[in-house]
Amino acid sequence: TSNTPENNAQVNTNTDASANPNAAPGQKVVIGFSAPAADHGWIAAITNNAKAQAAAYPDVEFKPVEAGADAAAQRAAISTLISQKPTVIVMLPHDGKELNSAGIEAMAAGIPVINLDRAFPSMAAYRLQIKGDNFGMGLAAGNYIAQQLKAKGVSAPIIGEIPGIDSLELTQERSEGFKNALAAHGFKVANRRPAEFTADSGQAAATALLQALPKMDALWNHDDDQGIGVLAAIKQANRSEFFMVGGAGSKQAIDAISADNSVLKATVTYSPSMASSAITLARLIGQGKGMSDLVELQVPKEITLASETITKDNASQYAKLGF
Amino acid sequence: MTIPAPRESSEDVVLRLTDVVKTFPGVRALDGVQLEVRAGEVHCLLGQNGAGKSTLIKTLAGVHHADGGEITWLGEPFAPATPQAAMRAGIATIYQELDLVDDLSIAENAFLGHEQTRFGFTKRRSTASRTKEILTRLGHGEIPPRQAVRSLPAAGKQIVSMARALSHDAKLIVMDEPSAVLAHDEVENLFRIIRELTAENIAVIYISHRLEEIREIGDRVTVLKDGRTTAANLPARTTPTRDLVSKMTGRTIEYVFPPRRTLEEKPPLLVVDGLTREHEFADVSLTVAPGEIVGIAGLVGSGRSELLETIFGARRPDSGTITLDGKRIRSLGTAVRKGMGMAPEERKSQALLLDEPIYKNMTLSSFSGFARAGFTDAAGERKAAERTADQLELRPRDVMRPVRTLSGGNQQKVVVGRWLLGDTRLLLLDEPTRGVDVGARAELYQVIQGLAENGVGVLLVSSEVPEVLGLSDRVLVMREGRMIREAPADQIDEDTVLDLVMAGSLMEGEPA
Amino acid sequence: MITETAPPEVQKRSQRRHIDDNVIRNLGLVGVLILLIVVGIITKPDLYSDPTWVKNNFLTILQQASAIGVVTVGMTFVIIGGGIDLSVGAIIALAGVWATTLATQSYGAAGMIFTALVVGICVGLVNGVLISYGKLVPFIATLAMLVAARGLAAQISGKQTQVSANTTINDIASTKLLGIPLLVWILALVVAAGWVLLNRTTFGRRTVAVGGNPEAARLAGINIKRHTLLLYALSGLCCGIAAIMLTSQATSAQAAMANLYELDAIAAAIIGGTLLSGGRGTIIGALFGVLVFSTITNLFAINNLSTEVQNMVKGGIIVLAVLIQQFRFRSVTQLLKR
Amino acid sequence: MITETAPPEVQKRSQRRHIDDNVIRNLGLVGVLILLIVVGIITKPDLYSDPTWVKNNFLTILQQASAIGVVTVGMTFVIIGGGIDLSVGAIIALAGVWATTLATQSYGAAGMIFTALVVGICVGLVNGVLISYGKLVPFIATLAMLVAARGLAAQISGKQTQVSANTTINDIASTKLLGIPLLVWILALVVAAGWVLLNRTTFGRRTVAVGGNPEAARLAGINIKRHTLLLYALSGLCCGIAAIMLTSQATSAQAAMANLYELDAIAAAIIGGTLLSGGRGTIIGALFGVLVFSTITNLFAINNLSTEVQNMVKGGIIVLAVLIQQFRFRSVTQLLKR
Ligand SMILES: Nc1ncnc2c1ncn2[C@@H]1O[C@H](COP(=O)(O)OP(=O)(O)OP(=O)(O)O)[C@@H](O)[C@H]1O
Ligand SMILES: Nc1ncnc2c1ncn2[C@@H]1O[C@H](COP(=O)(O)OP(=O)(O)OP(=O)(O)O)[C@@H](O)[C@H]1O
Ligand SMILES: O[C@@H]1[C@@H](O)[C@H](O)OC[C@H]1O
Ligand SMILES: [Mg+2]
Ligand SMILES: [Mg+2]
Repeated sequence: TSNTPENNAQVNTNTDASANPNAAPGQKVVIGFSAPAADHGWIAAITNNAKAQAAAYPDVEFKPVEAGADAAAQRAAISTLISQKPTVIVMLPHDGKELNSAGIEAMAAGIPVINLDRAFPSMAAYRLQIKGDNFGMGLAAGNYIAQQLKAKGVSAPIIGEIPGIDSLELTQERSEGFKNALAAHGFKVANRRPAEFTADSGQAAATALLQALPKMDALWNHDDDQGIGVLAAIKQANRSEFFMVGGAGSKQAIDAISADNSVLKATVTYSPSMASSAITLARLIGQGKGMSDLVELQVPKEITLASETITKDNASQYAKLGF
Repeated sequence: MTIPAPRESSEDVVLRLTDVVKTFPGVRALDGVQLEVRAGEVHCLLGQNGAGKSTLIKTLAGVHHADGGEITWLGEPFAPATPQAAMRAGIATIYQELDLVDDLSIAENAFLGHEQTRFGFTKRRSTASRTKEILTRLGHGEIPPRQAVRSLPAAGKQIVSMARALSHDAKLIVMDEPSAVLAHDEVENLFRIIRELTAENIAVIYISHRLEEIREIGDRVTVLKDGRTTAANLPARTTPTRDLVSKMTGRTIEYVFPPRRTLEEKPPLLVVDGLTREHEFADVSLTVAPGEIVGIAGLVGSGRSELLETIFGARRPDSGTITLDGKRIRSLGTAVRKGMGMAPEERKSQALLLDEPIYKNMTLSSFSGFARAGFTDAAGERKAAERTADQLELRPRDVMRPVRTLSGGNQQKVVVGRWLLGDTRLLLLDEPTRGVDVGARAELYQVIQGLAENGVGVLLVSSEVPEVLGLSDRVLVMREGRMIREAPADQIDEDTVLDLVMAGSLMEGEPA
Repeated sequence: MITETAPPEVQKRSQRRHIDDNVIRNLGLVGVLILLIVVGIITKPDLYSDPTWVKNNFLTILQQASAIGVVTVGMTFVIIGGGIDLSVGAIIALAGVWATTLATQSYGAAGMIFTALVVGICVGLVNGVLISYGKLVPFIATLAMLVAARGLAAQISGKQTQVSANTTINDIASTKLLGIPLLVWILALVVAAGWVLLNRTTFGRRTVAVGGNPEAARLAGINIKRHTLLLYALSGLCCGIAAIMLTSQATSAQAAMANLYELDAIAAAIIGGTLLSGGRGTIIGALFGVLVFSTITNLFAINNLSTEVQNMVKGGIIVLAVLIQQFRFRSVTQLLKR
Repeated sequence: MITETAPPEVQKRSQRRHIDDNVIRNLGLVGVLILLIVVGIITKPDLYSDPTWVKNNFLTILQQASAIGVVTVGMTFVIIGGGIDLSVGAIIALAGVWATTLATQSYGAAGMIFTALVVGICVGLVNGVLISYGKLVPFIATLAMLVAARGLAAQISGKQTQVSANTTINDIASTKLLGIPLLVWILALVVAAGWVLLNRTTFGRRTVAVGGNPEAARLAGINIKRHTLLLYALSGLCCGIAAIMLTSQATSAQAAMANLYELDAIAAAIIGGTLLSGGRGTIIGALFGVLVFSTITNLFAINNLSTEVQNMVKGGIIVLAVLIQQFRFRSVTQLLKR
């Protein structure tokens, strides 16, 4: 999110072989990597994390291919990648369903696929799926908001929601989770203005939302990057009667939460650190190793990160994880 | 070819062109032009369509740059780099294609490019009042300078073009076919202005295809043919027409109408009854028989074009009926299907696909007829077009050429030719010879008459009264949207028509 | 010298008519705006019963229209001049990103504003050179620029959202003058300047000439190439201004900002009566076009319409707006002709 | 009946000349294509030394061009006919989504194809009616449709990516005929049909006439309203075909699919020599335009350029391509005229 260069805390630097036998250099692994072109901070962080994690292993050769602007372009890029026969492929697809066939194609060519974040519907399309929990993220945000409101004794709260790009399935899942959590407490969303994961669109959506809800009790904004604009809009409208929950867990958001000087009181994580984990696990899969803390000899098939709720109380713990 | 040397090498020669050459890719538009213009004279340029007249004046105006030869202006070598340079040197030009901006006001058009400004802001009031002065001088003080040019009819636009030329402090004013869109009285007005200008010792280069005009206003004539001067400084009033025409065309064409035929009585082909369109024309009734040429005379703005377009189905009448061969015409589609054709007034904007080849333009209304199951028959179309091109003596005869490369007269032939291809039974012609040179004009007359001989009915609109009288079997006179007179062509003369058209109010009681 | 002969009447009716074309068109748009507000009142009477809210809402609509409004003014000039500028959104992104690099921010607000404006003008000049001297079709030249400028913006920003740490810049969006947001003042200023430039200066009159009849403009001695160049530079300048406005609103800039502004600006200009083929258009109309769009967004927001319904309805409203406008246009013109 | 007149020398020469304008334009594009491939060979000699890879790569380029190529054929007709269609991407999305609802899928492949085509044609007809009978500017009418159709597509799909369970449909993308992908055959077929339609049928002639000079076309008895309607329906049909092709490639459809296809298709058509103002254009040129874009993408992919660099370079290549084309165009024409 920020334009401050700094050390990347999202990378696993625990590569000391004495403490961690898996860290010992093994056979060489070529990791092909494909993710959509970054148009906002989270995706940019994904690519950066993957690259940095790969660089931390001397036995890993990182082969990123640009996935272009849409699913079709990414399919073409994957075809090119397959023909170059990497040991494993880590892929964050434009759309899991649209690239399912590309996953199958790679697996059929004998290349294990690590499906990152946006899920392939077919189990045959991946060796490992590691993703965030979109539904759970909405759930976490909803639960936090409900608890706070209950604690304040608000009975019929007015709740706003600013999702990201509305045509994406992940947005639908988040909103679904949010709705479910609120419904459990008898609450509902009063107004929902989608933005586009960018700060300027966040500002525009928030301005419209604030205008539509002259009084509000709580607001969930799905993405901390667009949240920069959302917070700006709130400030410009001079509003402070509500509290806000963010999404993803950017550095900027975590700092603001711990500083506690704005309406932003919490954020629910959806961390791009999953890209680092994907690289680490891809290496293990490539070398045929398992996760050393587990009994299983191989890496499991599915990992879903839990969406954690960062508040003022635990912000210090997460500070280094903000992207 | 011998060119008569200038009779006197007086100092009052303001402009002299020697061996000027200008080539466009593939065309040598000017191929050794000699021209000498004196202060205070009206020097006429004569030449067939495509002879290079417009190219010549554009070279003078700094629009084109000569590839060879020499131009002296006021005794100095002259090679204007831009139109602005030419204007600053004192040469103002009224171009053939109207060069106005529809959405600017009359005053803004008059001063476009040399706006009166203060710190980049236009001085609107003084621009308007100066324009008003010029318009008044042009005899049109009633035109409001702040009105948009868009709302003016063609004649009004021509006046604005003149106003623009006069807005410069010019020593030479070049006029490229200024009279083409003007009606008779407007031309008289134009001549009055020209005489005032020359009285102030301003030189005028005047281009027109109408020989009578050159006789009336011109002092000397220079003739161009194929980009070359074939005769220079002929006396405008006394040089016999035969000589002028042969210098222009290399042939001797009699500038006369084909002999009148005798018509047999036939039931009418077209019957128009009580046709009315608000603000355009009212209660017009007329008939055209097969093989008959009916001419409509009238002033510019009298609503003739609108009448033709309405008969053709291109405009919806408020009331009245149009019947062709007993069948009601209610739409343009039926009109065309039933054998009606129209050559509209504005060739370029209303009739031609300039970048398409001649043959496709000729078959624009009949290509479906050539087609089989929706597939066009290019070879068939080309053959037919070639036949028509022969019939019309189209030059060049090559039907693959884009129409854009043809001269005005030949473009007009293409438009007329279009309706020779289908089985057209009624042809509506709106100003068919506007901008067409003497030679081509005579050919067009032949074609029109030939059509009539083959049984085609022709309804002709022309602002040139002699043309209406010479070509038609029957003449209708229209004024302010009403038919005020109908007579067989041999029972009405030019003066009567002009009286009717202009001093029409005196004739109000006259039977229609 | 001046002889007054009875002139033939070449000129007849209605000199009012031309001016009215535009006025009536704009009236049509005002009608559409009123209609949208009426729908708002009917659907949300509770909100509209609070005068403070109504005032705020009005200012919000204007404020949200401000950046795109500025861009539309530039776009209107380009279109009247016979061109089109597909790169406006990309120029904003590039100018915004450039103005918010750490290096630029170190020069303070003035440095940031200066950078945004210069970047805007320079990109506009490149467009102009490609089009007037390189003879590229405007659509293609500015499309290429769209792609390239967003690419460069991504490169410069490292695909990160660049936060503005400059409070002067960030405060622009929240400052009010005489109760009216500064951003709205900027829009008003740009619109006024645009109006004067178009209607009261040689530059504006020549723009109409260049777009309406380039051949005539050339024959009148206007340097069409240079003028075209200036038009794109003007559009670039407007983008630079808009970049600052947006950066201030979002307190940040990034390569994907002002996404699809080109379509919005072109649509607003056309709805406002600008001819896509050039030679005709009005600044006031363009402003109304922008306001129609921003009022639609506002109406959707207060009614909490879902994106998909929003889009369907929006398509319908656009069609309706143009039809209403046409309808009024024709009938009133007819009336005047009587 | 048929008289064979010996054509004069002049005729032959000028006959060639007229046709050559287009041929030379296309030659220019072929030159650009070759240049792109040469750059590919220079930058990736290892890949290009493998004949199988080269063949496959060639087919991949064609395959990637297939859907957008089909859309561009329709777009070319619309533009030649004096219009523009901004809604193509949205129509594809709507047709694709509609064809992949569970209900439609239950009718099998034929039902899905039928649905996509009918949806495409119908939306095209609505565009056409708005433009020819509603007298809306094409830009605005199809922009409104863009917004509305994507909205409807989102509504129908519930914003979910709809997976196609139909193997017949899904197999289209992987089937080869005579070693050439079926999708490429479809493109070839559409291009051939488009060429014949434009150059050999009365429909094509009317299209050129309506776009080149609508008034002349009308006065020649052509029903321009009906023809305009048909042009948009044709574009809609092409979108329907493309929807099936894309659905098969992605084995799914969703409301955001074919994003910004309108810009790509318009750009390809213009680069291929179609005049944005109507009346002139070629199908083969449009195809080359599409191929240039898809070859650029391929070149970037094999060189693994980062997106931001890609975009910057792409902007440059587009400009260069048009310049090369113009340059060749002029100089060769000059040569031929000698
Ligand atoms: N810009 C141009 N490019 C190519 N050829 C041109 C151009 N302008 C004129 N020509 C050609 O030059 C020749 C002379 O044309 P010009 O317009 O000077 O004729 P003109 O004597 O004015 O004819 P008209 O009486 O029909 O106006 C014609 O063959 C014409 O086609
Ligand atoms: N000053 C004017 N302002 C607006 N419209 C005008 C003006 N003068 C004339 N008109 C319109 O022009 C039309 C007639 O013009 P037009 O010159 O086409 O008539 P015409 O008889 O066909 O003459 P021509 O045969 O020379 O074309 C009328 O409909 C009239 O409304
Ligand atoms: O692009 C998305 C990102 O912005 C969001 O915050 O998390 C999920 C990602 O896929
Ligand atoms: Mg001429
Ligand atoms: Mg007329």
